[in-house]
Amino acid sequence: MPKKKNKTKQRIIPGSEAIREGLIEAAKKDRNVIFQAEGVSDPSSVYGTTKNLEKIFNKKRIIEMPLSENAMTGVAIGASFLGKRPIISLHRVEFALLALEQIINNAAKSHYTSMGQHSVPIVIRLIVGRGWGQGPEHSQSLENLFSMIPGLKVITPTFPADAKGMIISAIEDNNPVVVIEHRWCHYIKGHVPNKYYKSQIKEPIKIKNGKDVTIVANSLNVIECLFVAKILKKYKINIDLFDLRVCRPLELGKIKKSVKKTGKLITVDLGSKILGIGSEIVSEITSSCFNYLKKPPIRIGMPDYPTPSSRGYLKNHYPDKRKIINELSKLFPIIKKNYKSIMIEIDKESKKLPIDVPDPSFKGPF
Amino acid sequence: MPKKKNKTKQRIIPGSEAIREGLIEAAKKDRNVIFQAEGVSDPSSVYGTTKNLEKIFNKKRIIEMPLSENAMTGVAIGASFLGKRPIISLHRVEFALLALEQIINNAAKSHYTSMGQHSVPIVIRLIVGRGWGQGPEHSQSLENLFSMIPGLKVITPTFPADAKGMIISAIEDNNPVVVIEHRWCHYIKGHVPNKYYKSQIKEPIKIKNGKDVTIVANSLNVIECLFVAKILKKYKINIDLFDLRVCRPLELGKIKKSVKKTGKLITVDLGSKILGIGSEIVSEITSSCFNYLKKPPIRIGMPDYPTPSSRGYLKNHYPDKRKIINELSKLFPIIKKNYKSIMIEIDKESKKLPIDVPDPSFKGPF
Amino acid sequence: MLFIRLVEEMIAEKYKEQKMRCPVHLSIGQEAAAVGVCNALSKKDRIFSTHRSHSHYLAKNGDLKKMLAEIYGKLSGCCGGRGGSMHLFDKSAGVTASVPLVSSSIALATGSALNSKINNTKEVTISFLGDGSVEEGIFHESLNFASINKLPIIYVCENNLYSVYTHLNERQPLRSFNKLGEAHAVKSITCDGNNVSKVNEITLKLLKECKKNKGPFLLTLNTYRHREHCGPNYDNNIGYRTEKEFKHWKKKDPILVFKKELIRKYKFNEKNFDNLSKSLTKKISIAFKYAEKSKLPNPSLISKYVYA
Amino acid sequence: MLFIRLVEEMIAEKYKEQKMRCPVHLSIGQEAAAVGVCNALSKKDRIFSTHRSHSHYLAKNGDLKKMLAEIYGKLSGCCGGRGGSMHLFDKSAGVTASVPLVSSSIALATGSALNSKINNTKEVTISFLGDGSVEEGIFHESLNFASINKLPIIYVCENNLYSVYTHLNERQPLRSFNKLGEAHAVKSITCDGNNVSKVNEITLKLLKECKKNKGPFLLTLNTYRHREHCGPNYDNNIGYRTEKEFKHWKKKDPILVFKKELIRKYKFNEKNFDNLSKSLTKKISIAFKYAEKSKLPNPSLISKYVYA
Ligand SMILES: Cc1ncc(C[n+]2csc(CCOP(=O)(O)OP(=O)(O)O)c2C)c(N)n1
Ligand SMILES: Cc1ncc(C[n+]2csc(CCOP(=O)(O)OP(=O)(O)O)c2C)c(N)n1
Ligand SMILES: [Mg+2]
Ligand SMILES: [Mg+2]
Repeated sequence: MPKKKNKTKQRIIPGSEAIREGLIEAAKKDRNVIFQAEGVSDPSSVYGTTKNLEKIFNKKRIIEMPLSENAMTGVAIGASFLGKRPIISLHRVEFALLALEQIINNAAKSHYTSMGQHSVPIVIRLIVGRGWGQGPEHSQSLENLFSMIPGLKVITPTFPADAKGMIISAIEDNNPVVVIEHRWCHYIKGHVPNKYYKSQIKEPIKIKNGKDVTIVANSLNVIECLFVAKILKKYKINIDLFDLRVCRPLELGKIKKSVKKTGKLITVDLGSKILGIGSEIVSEITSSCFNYLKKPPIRIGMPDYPTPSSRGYLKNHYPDKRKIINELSKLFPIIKKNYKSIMIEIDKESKKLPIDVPDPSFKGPF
Repeated sequence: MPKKKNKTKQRIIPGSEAIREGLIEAAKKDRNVIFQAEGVSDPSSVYGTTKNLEKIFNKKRIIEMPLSENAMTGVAIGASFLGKRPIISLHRVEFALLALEQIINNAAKSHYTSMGQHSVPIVIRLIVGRGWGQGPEHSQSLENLFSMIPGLKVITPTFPADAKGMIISAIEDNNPVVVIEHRWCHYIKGHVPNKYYKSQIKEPIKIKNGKDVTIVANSLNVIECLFVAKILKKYKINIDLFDLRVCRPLELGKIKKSVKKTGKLITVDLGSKILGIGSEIVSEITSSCFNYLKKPPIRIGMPDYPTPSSRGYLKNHYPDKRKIINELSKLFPIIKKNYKSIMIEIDKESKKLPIDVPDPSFKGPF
Repeated sequence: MLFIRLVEEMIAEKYKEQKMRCPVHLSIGQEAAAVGVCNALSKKDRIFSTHRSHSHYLAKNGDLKKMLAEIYGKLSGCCGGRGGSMHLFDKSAGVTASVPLVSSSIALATGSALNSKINNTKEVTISFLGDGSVEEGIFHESLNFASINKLPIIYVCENNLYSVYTHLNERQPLRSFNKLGEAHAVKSITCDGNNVSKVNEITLKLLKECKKNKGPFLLTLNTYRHREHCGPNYDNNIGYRTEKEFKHWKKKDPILVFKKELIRKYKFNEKNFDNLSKSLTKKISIAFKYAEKSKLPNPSLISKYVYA
Repeated sequence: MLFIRLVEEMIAEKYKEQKMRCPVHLSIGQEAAAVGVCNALSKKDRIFSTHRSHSHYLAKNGDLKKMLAEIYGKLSGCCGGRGGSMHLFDKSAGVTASVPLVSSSIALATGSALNSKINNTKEVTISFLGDGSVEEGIFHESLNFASINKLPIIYVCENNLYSVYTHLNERQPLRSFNKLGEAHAVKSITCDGNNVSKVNEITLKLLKECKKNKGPFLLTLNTYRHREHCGPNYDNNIGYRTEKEFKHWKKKDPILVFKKELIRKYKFNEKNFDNLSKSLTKKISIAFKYAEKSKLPNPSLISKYVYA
């Protein structure tokens, strides 16, 4: 992420536009970039992220995908063998379940099996559908599933500027990159530089400096953690907070350093706690920082059941401020002592929006 | 597993026959059991495990599957909504990658989403193709992928008698059960009772009692661990050895108890170390047994790259006796001291068979 | 048919209250398909549906209260609020399952027909699908399997020309949908999907054939959705389809067509129609009230029923 | 063609030495398909193959030494021993990829043709597949996409009547394979796959059409495999096919058919044939020696090339 240079010129745009800019910049720079999506140029254009591409680029590069996720992923891989850089955008993570044979066998392994003679520079954008009653089959994130597979890269952008840079890096990368985009992050607004730039897709970024506890979160959960950090600062608890960003390859150097300092670790997973990225982080950190750990590491993540449609069920469902505070209270007596007032503050914040919408502007229907 | 009663009458049969017996017994007991496979009654009949079923049962119950893994899984789920108990057998784990949308959405979630009004009593047998140059796309086990999904059960039988009982339990179970069968375990011989019986599919089984270190392994790795246990006994190291058997739901009560006794834990995964079942076990144990752990838990598993075809590459590839000893040597100085002689003993054992065959009788071609 | 129309129009009207908080895919304009087919069925016959499931569910006599409660996210809904509008089912009415992923229920329906075949029972399964569904490989895999095994199933494809905002011509080449069935030796028929009597007549014929072990069939019904892909509104303004096309199909509104037929054949008149509408609306309002008044599920229930 | 036959016969012979330690799927009996098609291609045209890839690879002038070394698991193999017999490829010869999962390479091939379409270059892609492959949904998904986009690709289906030990009739209904293409408005032709000249002639015609933007095509070639599904032996004894059927096809052995044609048309005689065999065998033996002498990969190389 480039440093902000000129405060007066800051353009504030939402994540979805930042991603669209990244796609456009990368496609302008490299004519091998092509786009595939269901409804790629339709009035909705994948939540606006592929809007009007056909006005900027040769139509041949904008490919309307029939409802054939499996074949279309194979098509992208085949085209990438010959130098194309296809970007597939799917409206829901779950649609990629139809394409896993292509992703796990052909995309992830061709470079390996061919001794580097093939490479598969494709980007697969998968959007997490949380909210508005999407229900059990339209709201999974499954980043842990993709992160199991050597040969893939898996990234989970959070902030707009970083998202744009990460998308550009993903497109430039010669490996298959799975991008798990949370659609609620599409609404996050921030300054986004108006040019071609890359953000590394190698490792986490520290976004708060603290000495008391290490927290590793990604995507939407980072926002929850930032809020928690703000509250806890008042109680002199300083969080060393990391935006994980890259789930595979999992580069934990910075986290290890942090845990050696804080002695305490909490992971906050977008997807399931069981066999989640947090399980891998905790295992790895336990192994390399065992003697520095003052307390057992704590994992927060999606519980061990699907996400129902009705908002009635969801009160304690997602990893959120409240859950993070609850876990932290096991580590810091001062939180226990001030639990009530902290919770009141959190309640105030939480009530600003219903649990099933990302933004006040959101009115459904999907 | 029922106790052995009558030593003189012990029938010694290989795992593949034990599984076939389990299938037959269950199908005899419940006429809703039906069989689906590619080549279900062909001369090879899924490595002999579905051999001659059509001679025992009404032909309508033996369903030849076209090469349509995705639809056929859906067909099984649909039939199970109406009371059938379909058993799908796939020759390789990887073929199920085509069916994951059906497995993850319809099989795993229908009971949940319907408030228990639907249930999906299907069994999906997936065979790990290790050996004889199968290569990167025919030898994965992927038990961690399936174990991520709430609503599924995932089992990995090791020994013949247990395998038969587990298969029967899986068929009687009202949930979708994925059975990861290692084809090398098909060659393991043992006494198998000649009747209908069930082995629980709820938790691990302790197969060696020891006080020095807890080791949790499954499937073929249990055999490797047994050998290690035998050697180390000579050095007065006694392993508390568990056959994990059930990867989901992961019931760790016994393991926790064991770690509280030994203070040391090693997991040996059939599939990848990264995001493997071992990661979940280690995270969970660290969290609940932190103060009992004398050393950081150790994970052994498949490394972070695919399995190439040529045996030339494979010398240090699989989790095996040697790797287990190496890790144990970090915990026990006496192993370091006697490292050479232990390795000689292991070398002797390892040289009995080439690395790419499960049994002396195996001559290829697949 | 009018009943379904009125239910969905009330959903559309009340959707803006933001109390139905899940996606809704209305079938307004396509009701003749659901009704023509389901009216031919007996209670024992089973149907499987998609994301656009309201009309199928209701035509097969699924419980209206449970449907609305489900859309309202209430515990009294058919899934206890867990599935929302894309998961409607009512086992006792033979609405076995609706599934949100496109084409995913086609294989389930095929499994239901396999069950009948094995049991040697005479009920028939209907697999409802859209013109987009035939692009998914599982559609072909299912037809091939049904064909070899002569399963008692009718695949009913409602061709409404669009998948979301994309016209058929951008997704599939020009050819009759019948060719899709014929690829698998599945007898295939295409007909006007807005004429409920015709649809009914053909379905009755195919059902008979199925019962004589002459299934499976592919029945394509040409039709059109009046409202947006998902949600309560009209969307002719957003540019993916023309006002002209819309008007063309609006004239062929299945309710209109059927009304005319009733008037012509049975001395039915506007007044009968109004009376019918009123009495149906009354019944429907009661169901809405039921749904609105029902309780949201308690968060503590969320962990139930993961395993059987 | 004879060259391919001799290579595979030598593989069969030497397989029992247990030095080729990976599955091998021989094309003995099916060579006319590979040769008839690939002889019509130029170097720039690309082919994609399956588990049964030897004949395609060789017919497109893939490097024999690298192929054998791969089967022997040697570092000098086309995949450095990583893929084995089901992953053969030789980029410089236009053998882009072979893939072990049934039908998985059909979509890759379609992507290759998309590439040509976007670049507006004139090369054509061939997607080799078996009669079993058409049962996988991805086959249909690929044809539909190729059809809408008029891609320069020929799907070549070698119908050898079996998938492993299961006859076509147990897996698919009776209908012409052409119907499979026609479902997607893909022009489709079926012909004798054991007559290399005919296959070649038709392929040339289709190539021309593809270059005029009139692709894609589905070309079904009826043929038969002489040996077992996987491995070096004959398997008529195990009971899934009859000796009679085998003999029927043995008479139509493509090598025999072509030899007769050569004799009839070009004064070719047995002696020419023997001389040719001998010189080819010599060349082949050298390649085998190369493969046998090549080194196994060093275990330390295993972690290379995971990421580009
Ligand atoms: C596998 C999958 N891909 C994409 C989607 C997104 N989606 C939901 S409905 C729909 C349109 C399907 O079109 P069609 O089958 O014609 O049904 P219609 O909406 O016209 O009734 C799409 C693409 C999905 N639900 N599942
Ligand atoms: C997806 C998948 N399912 C099953 C298999 C196992 N398999 C390997 S080859 C083969 C037969 C394929 O038949 P066909 O396409 O006719 O090719 P042939 O072997 O006759 O050349 C099968 C079923 C596989 N490799 N991939
Ligand atoms: Mg449609
Ligand atoms: Mg075949």
